[in-house]
Amino acid sequence: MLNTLWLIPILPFAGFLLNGLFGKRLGKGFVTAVALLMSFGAAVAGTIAVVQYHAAYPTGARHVNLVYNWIASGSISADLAFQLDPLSVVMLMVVTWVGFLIHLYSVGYMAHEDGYWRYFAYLNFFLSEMLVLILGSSYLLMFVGWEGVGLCSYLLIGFYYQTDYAPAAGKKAFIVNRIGDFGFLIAMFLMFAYFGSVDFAKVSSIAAGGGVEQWLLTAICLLLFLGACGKSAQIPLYVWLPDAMAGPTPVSALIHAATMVTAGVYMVVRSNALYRLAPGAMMVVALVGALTALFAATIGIRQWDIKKVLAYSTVSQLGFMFIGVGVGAFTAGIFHLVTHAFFKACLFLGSGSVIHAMSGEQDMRKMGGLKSKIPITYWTFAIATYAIAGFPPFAGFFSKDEILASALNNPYFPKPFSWLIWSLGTIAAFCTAYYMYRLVYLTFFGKFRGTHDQEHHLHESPPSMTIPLIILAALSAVGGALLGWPHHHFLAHWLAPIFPEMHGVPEAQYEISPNAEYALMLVSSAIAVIGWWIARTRFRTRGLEADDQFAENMPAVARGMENKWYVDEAYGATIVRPLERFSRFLWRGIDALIDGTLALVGYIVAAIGDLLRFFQTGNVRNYALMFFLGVIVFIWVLA
Amino acid sequence: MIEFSIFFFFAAIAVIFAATVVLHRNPVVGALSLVASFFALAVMYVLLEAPFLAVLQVIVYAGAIMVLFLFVIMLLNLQHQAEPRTRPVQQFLGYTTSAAFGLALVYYLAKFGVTQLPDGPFVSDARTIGIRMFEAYIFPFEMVSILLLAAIVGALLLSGRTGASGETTKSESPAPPQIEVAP
Amino acid sequence: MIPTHWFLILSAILFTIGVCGVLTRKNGITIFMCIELMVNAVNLTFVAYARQFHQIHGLLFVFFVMAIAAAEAAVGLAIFISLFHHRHTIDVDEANLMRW
Amino acid sequence: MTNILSITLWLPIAAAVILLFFPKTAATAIKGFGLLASLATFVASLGILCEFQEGVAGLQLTESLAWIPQWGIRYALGVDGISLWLILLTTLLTPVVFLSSWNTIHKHPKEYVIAFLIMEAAMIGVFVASDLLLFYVFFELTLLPMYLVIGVWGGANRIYAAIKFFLFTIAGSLLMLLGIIYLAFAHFHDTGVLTFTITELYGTMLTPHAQVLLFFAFALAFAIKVPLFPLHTWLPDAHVEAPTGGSILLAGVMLKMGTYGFLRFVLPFFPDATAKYAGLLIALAVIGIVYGALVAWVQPDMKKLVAYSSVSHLGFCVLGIFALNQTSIEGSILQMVNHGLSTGALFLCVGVIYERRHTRLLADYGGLAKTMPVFATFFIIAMLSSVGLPGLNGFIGEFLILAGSFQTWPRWTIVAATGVILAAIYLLWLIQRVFFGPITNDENKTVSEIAWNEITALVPLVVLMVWIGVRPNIFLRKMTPSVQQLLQIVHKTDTSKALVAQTRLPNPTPLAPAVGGVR
Amino acid sequence: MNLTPLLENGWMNAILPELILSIGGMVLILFDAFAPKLRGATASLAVIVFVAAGWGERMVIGGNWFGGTYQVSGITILFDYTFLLAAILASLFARAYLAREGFERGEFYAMLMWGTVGMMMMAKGLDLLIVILGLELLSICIFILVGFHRRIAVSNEASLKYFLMGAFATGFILYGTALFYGATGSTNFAAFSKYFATADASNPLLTIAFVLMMSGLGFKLAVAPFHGWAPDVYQGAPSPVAGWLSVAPKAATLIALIRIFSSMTPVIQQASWMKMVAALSILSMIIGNAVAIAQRDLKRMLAYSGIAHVGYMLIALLSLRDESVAAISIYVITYALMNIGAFGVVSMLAKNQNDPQTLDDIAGLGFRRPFYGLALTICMFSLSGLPPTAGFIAKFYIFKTAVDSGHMTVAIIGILTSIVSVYYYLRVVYFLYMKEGEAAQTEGHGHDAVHPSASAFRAPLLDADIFGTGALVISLAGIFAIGLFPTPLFNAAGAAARALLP
Repeated sequence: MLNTLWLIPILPFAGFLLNGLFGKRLGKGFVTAVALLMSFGAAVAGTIAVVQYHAAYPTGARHVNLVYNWIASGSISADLAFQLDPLSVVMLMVVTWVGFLIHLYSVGYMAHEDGYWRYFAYLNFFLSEMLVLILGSSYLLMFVGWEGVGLCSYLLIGFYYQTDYAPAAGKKAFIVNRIGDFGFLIAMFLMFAYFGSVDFAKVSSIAAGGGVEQWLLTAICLLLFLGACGKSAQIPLYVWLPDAMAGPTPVSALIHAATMVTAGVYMVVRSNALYRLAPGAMMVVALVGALTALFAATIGIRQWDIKKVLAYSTVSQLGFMFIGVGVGAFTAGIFHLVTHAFFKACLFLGSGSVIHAMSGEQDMRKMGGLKSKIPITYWTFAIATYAIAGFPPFAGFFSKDEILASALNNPYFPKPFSWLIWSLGTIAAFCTAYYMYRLVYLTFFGKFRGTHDQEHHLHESPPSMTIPLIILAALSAVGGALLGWPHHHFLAHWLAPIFPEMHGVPEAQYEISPNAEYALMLVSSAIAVIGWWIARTRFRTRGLEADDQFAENMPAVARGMENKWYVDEAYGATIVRPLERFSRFLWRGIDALIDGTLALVGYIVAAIGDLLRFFQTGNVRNYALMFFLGVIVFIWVLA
Repeated sequence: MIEFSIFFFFAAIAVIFAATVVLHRNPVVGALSLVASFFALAVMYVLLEAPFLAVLQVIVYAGAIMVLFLFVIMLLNLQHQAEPRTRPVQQFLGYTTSAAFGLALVYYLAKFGVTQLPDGPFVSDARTIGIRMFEAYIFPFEMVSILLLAAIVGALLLSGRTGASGETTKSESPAPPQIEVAP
Repeated sequence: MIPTHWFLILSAILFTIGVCGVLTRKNGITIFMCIELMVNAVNLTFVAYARQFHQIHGLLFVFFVMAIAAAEAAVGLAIFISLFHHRHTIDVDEANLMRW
Repeated sequence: MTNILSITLWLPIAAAVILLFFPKTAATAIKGFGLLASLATFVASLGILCEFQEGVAGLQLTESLAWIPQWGIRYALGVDGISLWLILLTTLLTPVVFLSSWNTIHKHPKEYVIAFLIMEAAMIGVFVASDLLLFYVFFELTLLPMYLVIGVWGGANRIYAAIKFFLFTIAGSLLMLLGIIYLAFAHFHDTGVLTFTITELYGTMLTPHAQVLLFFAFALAFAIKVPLFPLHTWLPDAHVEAPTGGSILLAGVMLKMGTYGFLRFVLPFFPDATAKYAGLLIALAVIGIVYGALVAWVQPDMKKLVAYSSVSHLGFCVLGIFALNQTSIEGSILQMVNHGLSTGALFLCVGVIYERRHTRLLADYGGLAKTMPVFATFFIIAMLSSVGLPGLNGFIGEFLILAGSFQTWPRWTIVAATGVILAAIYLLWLIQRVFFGPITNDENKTVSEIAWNEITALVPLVVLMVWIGVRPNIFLRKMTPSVQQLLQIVHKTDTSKALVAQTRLPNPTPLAPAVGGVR
Repeated sequence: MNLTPLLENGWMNAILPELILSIGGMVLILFDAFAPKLRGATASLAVIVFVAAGWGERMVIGGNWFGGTYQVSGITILFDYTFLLAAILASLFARAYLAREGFERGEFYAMLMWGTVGMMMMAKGLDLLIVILGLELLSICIFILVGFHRRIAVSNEASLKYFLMGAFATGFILYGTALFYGATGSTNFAAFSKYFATADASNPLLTIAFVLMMSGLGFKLAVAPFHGWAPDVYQGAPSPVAGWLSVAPKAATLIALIRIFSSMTPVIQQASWMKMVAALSILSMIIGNAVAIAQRDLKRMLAYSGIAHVGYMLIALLSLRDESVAAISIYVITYALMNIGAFGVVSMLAKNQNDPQTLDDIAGLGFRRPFYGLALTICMFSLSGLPPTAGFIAKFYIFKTAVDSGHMTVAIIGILTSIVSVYYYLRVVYFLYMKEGEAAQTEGHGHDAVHPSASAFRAPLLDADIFGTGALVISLAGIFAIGLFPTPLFNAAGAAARALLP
């Protein structure tokens, strides 16, 4: 398996081709079989590969499987090669297995949709591209996957293409991602220009070797981070993710929560050698992460669309991950990535189950009291909520706590800055607990607020949907403790080989004094509990009234939160529309000016012709005079 | 001295009658003035020791060509047609430019024209001319015959009435549609 | 002996008068007469130079010019007659069917 | 077969001559014959590919006959890595054109087919000519059929477009003609040999002044053809008014005659002037990239949108050429092919729906993915290729161009890279407007799905898009030696060597010259 | 009295073509007078005579004749062929025209023949006397040919204009000749050469003489500003005549000019008389091309384009080298093929002479009359100098000569005006193929596909007179032959030119 790593992405790709070309004709059974088989195959193949890898490289060295030399031109050379190293392994496991679960879930969820074959084709395609992203051995190949998942995201968001909003949301996602990709591209150009390669190992060994200019490292890191901002929905490019909820819910779970959006975090961790050498860039990463975490959380507080709440929570949690990688706690970042994949996938799938039960209704104001109607959904959802809110000993507690602890104790930044990051993160964590419980209480408690029809149709989801929920809930519950018990940190141990030793740079897995750590754990738990308590008091019984009250008390804030702080509008007013006006000006103005100038030349020539034409009076005496004048002038000039 | 007086007298005649051609509005008067002017030129040829040419001038020009002119004028009954004065710009430019041209020409001719005359007589009688003509100039001379033939044929052709010989009656109805635009 | 350039000047004057007539008259036949005047002026020049050089060539040239003038006169007058048939005038200003 | 180039070149013309004797009314026979002839030409051009020797820098498969010996003009043909793929692109796109217009040309089919065959021959001629004057003859010869194609089979405003197209191009090329003559005579006075053979003219010593003038004479002609920014206004009109086939060949091949001209003539003939004015050309190219993209974005007419996108994409090609390094030039050549494929396919697709709905306004469409799913798939693939999605051809070209030019002109390259973003904006907008959303116009509900001939035309393009995207080395490998040789010629002079050696990046680190170019 | 005419041995061989043509003209007139029933055959007869003259060219003996006043050499033979080609094309086109107008008369062809004789004299004369005689013979014939269509006013008016201007210009030429005679004591080119080898370049009288002569010849060339007559005359003249008139006399005048110029070196350069030529060239190119844009009458347009073309030819004349002579001869031959061809199509498409041949009249003709449309298109492309037609080769040669001899400014102006010219030539093509004509609309054009029989019965090549079609085929074949394989012609012209210039 190790020398046929390319099989892992190829399997789902084959599924894509099969379903895409023949799925429509061969029917649902075929589509389901192919899709599940291929995703499961990828997961199994991946697992085998991981096992073999661990056996072959107990020290966690990098394994590369060269397929062929992809591009070679002048000083540019890039291989099509897949690699396995501890980081890839983590990602591979998360992506393939969570991916498979969501495929499974989709079988039930999408059963009655029109473009069933199309959906699974796209989903397989996504899986394959995501695997390219995480298995690629160079930035270029990562970029291939990076853009590929962007395309799948575009296609899947726009799955309901006959609506107005879905394709628009897909387009927005693609374009915003492209802005990030622009940064990624330039970063690669810099690497090619100065390092001569974009291979991960080469780049990181060159950087680790020292002597690389600071500005160059900072530039590369910031540009890569721009890419990460796009893909992982960080300020200022986060705007696409909430809109992306227009796609089917499993897609939101897989792409926009568990896997694709975390690619940015993966990339930063992948580039840890560069980042650790560029503390300025790390500062930016941490700050952007912290701000995003808080900013998105505040918006999440006052959304009614169940998926929108989860979307903002995703943005917020991604912010946490960036705090983690930004403060140099790369392990913590990955840790949170993994736990987040578990609980956020569970939450999204749970919300999908709710929506399924509600016959497609997504507005929480129409829900309420679902706890008894769909118990499995409720319980899995509740566990995942504990996890995201950071209740010990659920998964999110460990990862989030580790991030916040590292933020406060990191060896890179001055203390005030660390405090700032920490406090922003802590407030965001509080908000998280608050809005998540608001969601739970509005959805599952109180009275049912929907129509009679909806109430009549309420039902628990089929097993193909609940089984993934249960598995994910279980992982959300225990995943954190298994992977990252403080000071017995499995993940940290596993990932250690990917952080090269560098002279004069702090350790990637720096120690935090146990005292400080336990104190902070306490603070985190308290924050989660307080968040839960406030939400409970407000929403458990009063439901929507609490929201109304909030709007009465603080109308401006409420309206701001409701309208996502008017960021989309601001972008529209400051960037999109001026640019459009400018383009129109170019078209109607500059183009017309060029054409006009040339037309003017033409007209002048024609006018000269027309003017000279009137010397041709038809009168022979005039011709004679013209003749004679010519003679005179020539005599005058020449003689 | 006598030569000079003759020259000036006839030069004056030539110029005055030439001017009359230009200035007088009756074509008949113009034609007759031109004849007079040509006579004066014939005298000049005599002064220039070319008597044969002088005779030719009188016979061909004054005698034949100008008679032809007069004939046409009479034929077309133009002798009463006085032309109206119009097109002032054309007239003005015509006078001024030709005046400038004439002045320049006279100036340069006076300044750069030859002054030294060779000695000895200039043999230019009919015999000499004839011999030269039929010896060295035989080819152009023959070609002049073609020229004149062409002129005669052309004159016949152009002045003939429409529908005269050579033109079929078909021509009265315009444009037989032999070549037409295909549908 | 009269100096040659006197004749030349006379011929220049006559030529100029001819040109002037061509430019200022409207009667086609008069214009043509002016052209004849120009040609005669040229003849005078030729003859003057012929005497200057004691060369018979100039005189023969004049002979040919006369032939040319005769031929032109024949054709030209035919054209005028034809013109008159078409328009009942020989005012050249009227002949402006084609212009611009 | 040593005269495979001649065979490829004259096959279409022979077919056109034979076609003259077909009765006007036998439309199917005429089209079928045209298609067969173009396919035969394609097969012949595959012969070129087979005969082509990899790793040889200079012209191959050369043929040389005296044509006008008095002037040293030869019927000299040859192919190298720079022209090879462009020839194949030409021969590939012509059958595509015939296929795509199988059912759409009702007016004068005979003349249509003849015009396209002659155009094909002329375009092949442009790429295979290794005599400057022969090149010029073919360069001009392409204009006549294209003029007729636009003018006769074009849209409503076709006359304006056709004449504009013709005048723009001829204005440039006539000045170039003067330049060609001047160059030949400069060489003549230098060496005493009057020749127009390109390889012999390389290295002609020119005074700096003359070199600059000639540079601009040539560059103007090619810049109009490409078209480069301020001279681009003929392109949208010509594309919009041309029939589908005309647009495909115009965008697919004809524009490349400009970029090809830069590579083949401007760079090696005038290395000093190139070095001196590369910045200007790069600036124009980059402005064109951004400008074309922005203007494309606000077009209400989809053909115009694609046309302006060509301005943007060709800007990349010119950028790559004048960045003057191996990577960027190889990328540029590849991008010429890519653009031919992707924009050709886009125009074909636009033509497909235009034939069904007779409107090109975006506002008249919407929701077509419902009625024409297969077609939508093709369109989206073509769009993605054009956007530069990795895995498809467009990415390779753009990436190589940008990566290469970044080494010499980093600032401009960064600006140019925004074109990648903008491409996504306007092309996705196009897709969304045409295919997605609810069907608002009732006519769109009954549109028939794409027909067999159109699918047949599109499939090879799509296959190639993927192929180039996945295995670009197959294509790059063949051009490498030729580009290396070209760069040697260009860098021979001191000034340009200095320019390229010192990259424009501030403070190159000790690692800067690290070249990972291991093949 | 013992006359010994200056007739060298074999003189008849030297002027065999002239003799054939002169006598042929007379025979035709007699034929016309005595066998009026057989008028339909005059055209064929005329073509036979022209071909015979061409055959006669093969037997001419080179050298200087008639006491060094008449030169027969390669270049004169080349030009003779050009004149004959022009005349043959004109005759072929004229047949249908004359038949249509009811004017089938031998005189027409006789005039063509004598005019050709006149041109041959201009080309061969080594004495201004011969040149002027030839010029006059040509002029007389043109007066008659232009006015040949007596019935209609425009033809007569054209004749009048050409006559008055021609006679006026003759006056200037003669005066210039007289002044040169006064300076050199001769009108012979050999004497000129001797004189100008040592002449004082600053003598203003010489300059005046040059200006006068150049303007007179400029009239014949129809260069601006001596071009006034050209559009009117071309428009009014019968179309075949106009085509011939636009080419042959210009060719003859150019060869005469080359002789005159070469006899005047080096003064002609020292005295910067070439500036006048350059000015004429530039003015012609600008005025010709600019005004042609404003024309809608095809013949007028071609007239203005002709003015411009002479401008191009004069570019080559700026440098007196064998290259330039060869360039001019190539251009002239090419121009004969394409311009007479274009006029021929115009003539064949006309319903009758009174119809103005405007662009609208040919709208949509390209598809209705495919062969004529194609022919006119090719002529237009050739006129605009696009490869692979002869026009390109010719123009290329001109510009090559200009660049080679350093006349870059004029060359650039030439190129720029060429761009302008492309516009109006293309407009013809546009009307031919891209515009639906009125006739077509009323006749329901576009039903070709619906009623295939209508067009299927009509073989495109045979729907008109065989003569005109044959002439067009000759034109097109020539255009492509020169455009694709100019080498033989270059060889001939080059050799001829080297022989002409010392």
